[in-house]
Amino acid sequence: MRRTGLLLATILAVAPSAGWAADKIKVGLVTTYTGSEAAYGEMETDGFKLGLQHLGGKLGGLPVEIVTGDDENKTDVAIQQATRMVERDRVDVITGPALTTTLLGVNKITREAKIPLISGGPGPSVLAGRQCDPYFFSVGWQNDALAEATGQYLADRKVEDVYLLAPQIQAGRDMLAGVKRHFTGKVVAEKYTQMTQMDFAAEISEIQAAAPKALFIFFPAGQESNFIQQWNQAGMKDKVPLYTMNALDQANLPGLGDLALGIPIGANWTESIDAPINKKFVDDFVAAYGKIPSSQAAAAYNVALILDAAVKSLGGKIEDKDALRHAIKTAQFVQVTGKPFRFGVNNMPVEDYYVATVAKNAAGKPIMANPVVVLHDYVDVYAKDCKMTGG
Amino acid sequence: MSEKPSAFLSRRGGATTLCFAVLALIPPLAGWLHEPFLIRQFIQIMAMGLAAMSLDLILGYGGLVSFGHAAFVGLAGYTVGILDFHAGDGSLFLGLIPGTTNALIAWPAAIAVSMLAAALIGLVCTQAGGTVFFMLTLAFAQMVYYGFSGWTLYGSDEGLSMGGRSELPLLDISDNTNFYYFCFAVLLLCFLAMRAIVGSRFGMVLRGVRQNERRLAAVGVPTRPYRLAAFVIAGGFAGVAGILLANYQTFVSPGDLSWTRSGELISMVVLGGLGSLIGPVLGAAAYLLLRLVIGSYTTHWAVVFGPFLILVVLFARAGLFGFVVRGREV
Amino acid sequence: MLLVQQLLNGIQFGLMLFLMAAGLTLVFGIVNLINLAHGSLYMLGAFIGVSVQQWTGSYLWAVVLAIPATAIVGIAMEMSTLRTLYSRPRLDQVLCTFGLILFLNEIAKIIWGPASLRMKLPDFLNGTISFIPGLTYPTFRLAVIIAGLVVAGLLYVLITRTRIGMLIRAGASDRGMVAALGVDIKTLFTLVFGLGAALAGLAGIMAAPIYSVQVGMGDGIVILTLVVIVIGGIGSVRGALAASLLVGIVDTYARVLLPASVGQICIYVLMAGLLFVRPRGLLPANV
Amino acid sequence: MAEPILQTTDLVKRFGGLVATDHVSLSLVPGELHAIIGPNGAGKTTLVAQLSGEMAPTAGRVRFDGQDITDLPMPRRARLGLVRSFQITSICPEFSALDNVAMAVQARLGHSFHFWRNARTDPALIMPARRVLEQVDLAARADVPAGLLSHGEQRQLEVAIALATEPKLLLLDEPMAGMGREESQRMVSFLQTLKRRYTILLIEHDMDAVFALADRISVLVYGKVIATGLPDEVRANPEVQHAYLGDEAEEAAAAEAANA
Repeated sequence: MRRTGLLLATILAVAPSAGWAADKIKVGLVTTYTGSEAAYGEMETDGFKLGLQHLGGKLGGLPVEIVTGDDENKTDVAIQQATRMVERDRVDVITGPALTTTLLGVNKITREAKIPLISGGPGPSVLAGRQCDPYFFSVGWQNDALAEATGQYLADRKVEDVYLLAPQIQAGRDMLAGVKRHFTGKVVAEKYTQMTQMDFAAEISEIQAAAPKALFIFFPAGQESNFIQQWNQAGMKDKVPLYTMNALDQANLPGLGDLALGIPIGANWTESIDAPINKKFVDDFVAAYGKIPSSQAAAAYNVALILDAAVKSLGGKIEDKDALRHAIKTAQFVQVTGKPFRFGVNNMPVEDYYVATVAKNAAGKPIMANPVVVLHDYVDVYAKDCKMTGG
Repeated sequence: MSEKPSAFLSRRGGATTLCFAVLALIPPLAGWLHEPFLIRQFIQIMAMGLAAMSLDLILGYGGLVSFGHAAFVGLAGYTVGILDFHAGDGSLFLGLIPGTTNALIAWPAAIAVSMLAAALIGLVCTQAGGTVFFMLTLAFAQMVYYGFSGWTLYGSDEGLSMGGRSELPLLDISDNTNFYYFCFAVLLLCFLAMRAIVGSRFGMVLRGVRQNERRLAAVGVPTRPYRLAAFVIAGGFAGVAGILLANYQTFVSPGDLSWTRSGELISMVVLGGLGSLIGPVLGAAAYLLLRLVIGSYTTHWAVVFGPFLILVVLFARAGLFGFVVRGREV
Repeated sequence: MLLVQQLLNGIQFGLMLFLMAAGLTLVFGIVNLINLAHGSLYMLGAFIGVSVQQWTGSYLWAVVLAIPATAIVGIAMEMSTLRTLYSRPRLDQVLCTFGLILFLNEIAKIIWGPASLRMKLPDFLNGTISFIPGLTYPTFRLAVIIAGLVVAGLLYVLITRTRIGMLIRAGASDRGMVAALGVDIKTLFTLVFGLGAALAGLAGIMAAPIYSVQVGMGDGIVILTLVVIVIGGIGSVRGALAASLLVGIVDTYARVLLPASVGQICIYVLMAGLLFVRPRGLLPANV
Repeated sequence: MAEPILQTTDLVKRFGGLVATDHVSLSLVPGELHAIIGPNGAGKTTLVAQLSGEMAPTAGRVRFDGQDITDLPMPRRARLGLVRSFQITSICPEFSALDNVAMAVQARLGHSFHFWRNARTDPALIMPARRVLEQVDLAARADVPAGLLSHGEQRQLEVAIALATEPKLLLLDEPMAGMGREESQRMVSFLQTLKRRYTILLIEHDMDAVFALADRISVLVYGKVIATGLPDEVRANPEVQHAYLGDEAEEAAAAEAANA
C-alpha cells in the first residue's frame, strides 16, 4: 500500500495544473544547450529574449511564458521535449531547433499536433519541397540557399575546382547540393563524415593530397570550429582557400580568434549589415550579453518579431491554431536585415543571400564583414514542388 | 526465504496483480486529471519495462551480463521503421522486399530479425563466459549501432521517422488509449509467457547456470545451448518491446540501440529487482518517473540518480520488488 | 606521402587509445575490475586541463597539473566506491561504474557548464613540422605520438624492471602470493588505479586540443578502449599496445577508403574476426 | 573377469615440465568399489578431472562402457553414465535440496528444451527426486535452500545429485572432505549401502574409510600408480608403505616387529 501511495504521489507531482489561459502566449523553446553545439542554444535564447525586450516584454500585447527544453543535439531527445511541450505544457507555438537534425524531429510532433513551429535558423530541403508543412515556418534561411550563395560566389570568381566536405546528415546533403547548384567548375570530391566526428586528421590529409583550388565545408558550429583549428594546425590555411556558410559565425568565431580571417561565408544575415534595426539589435545584444550575436540569435530575434506581428493581427486570439498559422504566414514586419519579411509558398523566407568575409572589426574581434548580396530576393529551388494544402 | 512457498507465492502474486491493476487504471486516471501525457508516459514505461523484463530473463535468471540488449530492442524497431519507410515510397528493401505497415506482417518480421540477430551474436558471445561475454555483447551492439548510424537511406544518425503506427485489424492503435491497452495486454501476455518459461525445465536449467554452471555440466547438462537459447528468447521479447517503442515514438534512431540505452535497461532491472520479471517493470517506472520528477526541478537529475543507483547495487540487491515482497524466489 | 601521413594519423589515434587502454587493462589485470567510468577520468583530465590553462594561460602547466589531479580523482574514486567492488560480481561492477559515469558527467556539467570548451595550444606546438622532404605533419600530433611512445616505454620498464612492476605481474596472477610477500595489497591496488587514472588524464589532456572538451566526451572512447582491450587480450599491456595501433590504423584507413557509412563498423568486424581466430586476444596476458 | 566398465590406458597429463599424471592405467570391473588413495599432490584431482572430462589428457585413452570417451566433454560423459561428485561441495545454493536433485533427474530424462510446463509440479521430476532424497536421508530437508543446509547435509546432497542421474559409474571425489568423525561414519555406512548397486570409483583421503569400503585400492604417487590390489595386499606392499605411508609407518612397522 505504501508503494501505491508513493505512485499516486508521483503522478500528482508529474501533473501540472490543467487547462490553459488565453491571457498569455506560451512559447516552447527546444534547442541545444548541451555538447559541442551548445552555443546555438545560448544564442537563440538570448536573441529571442532581446526581441521580446525590444517589444516591451509582450508579444502582440500578450504576456509571454517561455518553456525551454534541451534537445542535447539528439533527434530522439528533441522529439521527447516537443512531445512534452505539446501534451503536458500545451504551448501555443514552438521555436528553436537550431540544427536540421533536431528540427526535423520536432517537426514530426508539431506537424501531427498542428502547432506552429518557427525555425530559429535552418530550413531543411525536405520541408521546402513536396513535404512542405503549413505549420512549419523558417524565419532564418533555406539550407541550400546559404551554400548556393557560396557556390555562386565561387562560380563568379571562376574557381576551377572545389572539394566538398560535410557530415552525413540532412543539412550536410543540403549544403553540398547547394554549392553544386550554381557552381560551374569541377567538383574534385564530395566527402561525408560521421555526424559526431571531432577529429578530421584523415580527411585533412586526403584534401592535402588532392590539392584542390578550393575547399567548401559545412559542419555544425562546434565541429566546424574543430575542423578549422585542425586545418590550421596542419598548415593548410595558406595552401587551399577555405569557403563555408554561416556555420562559421559568432557561435564559434570568438573561439577561433584569427584562425578564420579571410574565409568567405554564405549567409542570410551578418552582424555588419548596415540597417538601423540591425545596428540596434547588434549593439543592444553586445551590451546585454557581452558578445556579438550569431545567425541563430538574429533568426530568434525574427521569431519574436513575427510572433508579435501575428498575435497583433489576431487581436490576441491565439486559441485557433489554424488562424494563428495563417496570421504567421501573412505577418507584416521588417526583419532584422532591415527589409520587409516575406514567405515563399513553402513558408521559407524569400530574402537576399550574401557572401561575407571574416575580418576584424574596430575592436579587433573577428566578424562576418563586407556582406555582398549574391542572390537577390531568392526563392529556393524546392518551392515549386510545394503544394501546400490549406493555404 | 524461510516463508512457506504458498504464502510466499501469494505475496508475490498479490504484488504482481497490484502492479497490473495500477497499470490498468492509468488511462481513467489520466482522463480524470486531464493529463493525456500520463498515458503516453506509461506506454513508454510499459515498453521499456518489457525490454527490461526480457533482459531479466538472461541477466536475473541466467546470470548472463549482456551489455548489448538495446540492440535487439532497436533492431526490431528499425525493422518496423524500415518496412514502414518502404511502404511509404513503394520501394523495396535491398531491392527485394516490399514494405508494409501491416502489423501482422511487420511485427513477426521484426521479432524474427531480433531473434536472428540474437542467435548470430549469441553464437559468438556464448562461446565465452563472464567478462568476455560482457564485452562481446557490448561490442556487437556497437556494431549494430554504427551500422544504423551509417545507413544513410534510413536516416543514419538522424533516425528514421515513421508515417504512423502500424496497422492492426480490428483495433486502431493510432489512438493513444487504445494503444495503451494494447501495450498493457502485450506486457501481460509476455509476462505470463516468461513466467512460464522460468518455471519450466528450461528455466530451471537457466537458473542453475547462474548458480553453478559446473554442477549442471557434471550431471550431464551442456550449458551452452541453453544459454544461447535463452539469449535468443530474450532477444525475441526485446524485439516485442522494440516494436512497442517504435510505434510509441513513430520514430527510430541509433539512440535506441546505443550502449547507454543498454546500461539504462540493466539499471532498470537491478533497480526493480533481479530475477523477478515484474520487478524490472517497476524499475522502468521508477527510472523514468524519477527522471521526469527530478528533471522538472533540476536538469541535473543524474547527480541524484547516479549515486542512487550505486547505493541500490551495493546495499539493496533485491530491488524495489524485493522491497515489496521482502524476499526473493529462487 | 598520403599513405605515410594517414599511417601517422592512425598511429597517433592508436597511441591515444593506448593511453586509455593501458590504464584500464592494468586495473583489470590486477584487481579484476571493469571500470566503465575510466572514460570519465579522461573527460576530467581534459576539463581540469582547460581550467588550469584558463588560470595560468599555459598548456604545459595544464599537462603538468592535470595528470596528478586526475590521478587524485581516480584514487578518491577507488577508495570511496570501487574498492568495495573488487570481490563483487561483474554485474555490480558494471552498474556501479555506469552510475559513476552518470554522476561524473553531471558533475562536470555543473562545474564547467554544458557547452564545449576549447584548449589552446602554445605556438611551438601549433604549427607543422617537415621531417622528410615533402611530408609535413602537425607538430602537436607528432607530440602525441612521442608522448604515447614514451609512456609505452616507461610502462615496459615499470612492469618488467621494477619491484612495483613485479608486484603488478604477481598480483595479476596470484593475489595471495603478493599478500604473502608482506605487501599491503590495498595500497598496491590503489596505486595501480592511480596510475591508470593518470594515464587516462594524460589521454584527456592530449585529446583536448584536437577534440573539443565537453561533457560525455569519455563515453564513446571508453567503449573503443574496451574493444582494444578485448582484441589485445584482457589484462595484457603489450596486447593493448598492439591492439591500439591496429585499431587506430584500421579506423583511419577505413574512414578515408570506405564510405562514411561503413567506416566505423570496420573495427568491430575486425574484433569479431580476430576473436574468432584468437579467442583470447592478440597477446594474452600470461596468467 | 567381466569386461571393465572404465579403463584408462597410459594416461599422461603434463603441465609444462611437470608430469601430473604419469602413464596411469586403471581398470574397473562392474560392481566393484575401487578406491584411489595417494598423498597430497599425488595428482588425484588432475586424474579425476581427466576421468570426468573437465581436462583433456596430454596422451593416453579413456574407455567407458565399451566406448572411447577421451574426447568427450563432461556433460556427454555424464549422460553416458559416468557421473562425478565434487570434493568441494558444488550445489546450486539458491535451489532447494529437492530442486538440486530434480535438476539431475531432469538431466537424465534428456534435453531440457521444455518451456511451458512447470518443472516444480512435474511428477516425472519430483517423484524420483524425492525417492533419492529419502535414500540419503534428506527427505525432511527437501524444501530448504541448499545453501542453508549444514556441511554434512550438503555432502549428502552432493552424492544424492550424482545418484539421481542413475549413473553406471559413480566417481566420488573425497565425499568425506571436511566432515566430522560422526558424519564421516554415517557417510561410510551410506556408501556401504551403495556398494554392489553401483560401480564406484572412490577418491578419498580418509584411510579408515577406504580400507573399510574398498574392494580394490590403487595407490597414486607423483602421478604414477605404484600399486593396485586388494586392501590387504596394498597395506602389505612395502613400496606403498614407503612412498605413501611414509617413514613413520615403516618405523611403526619396524617397532612392531621388534616388539614381537
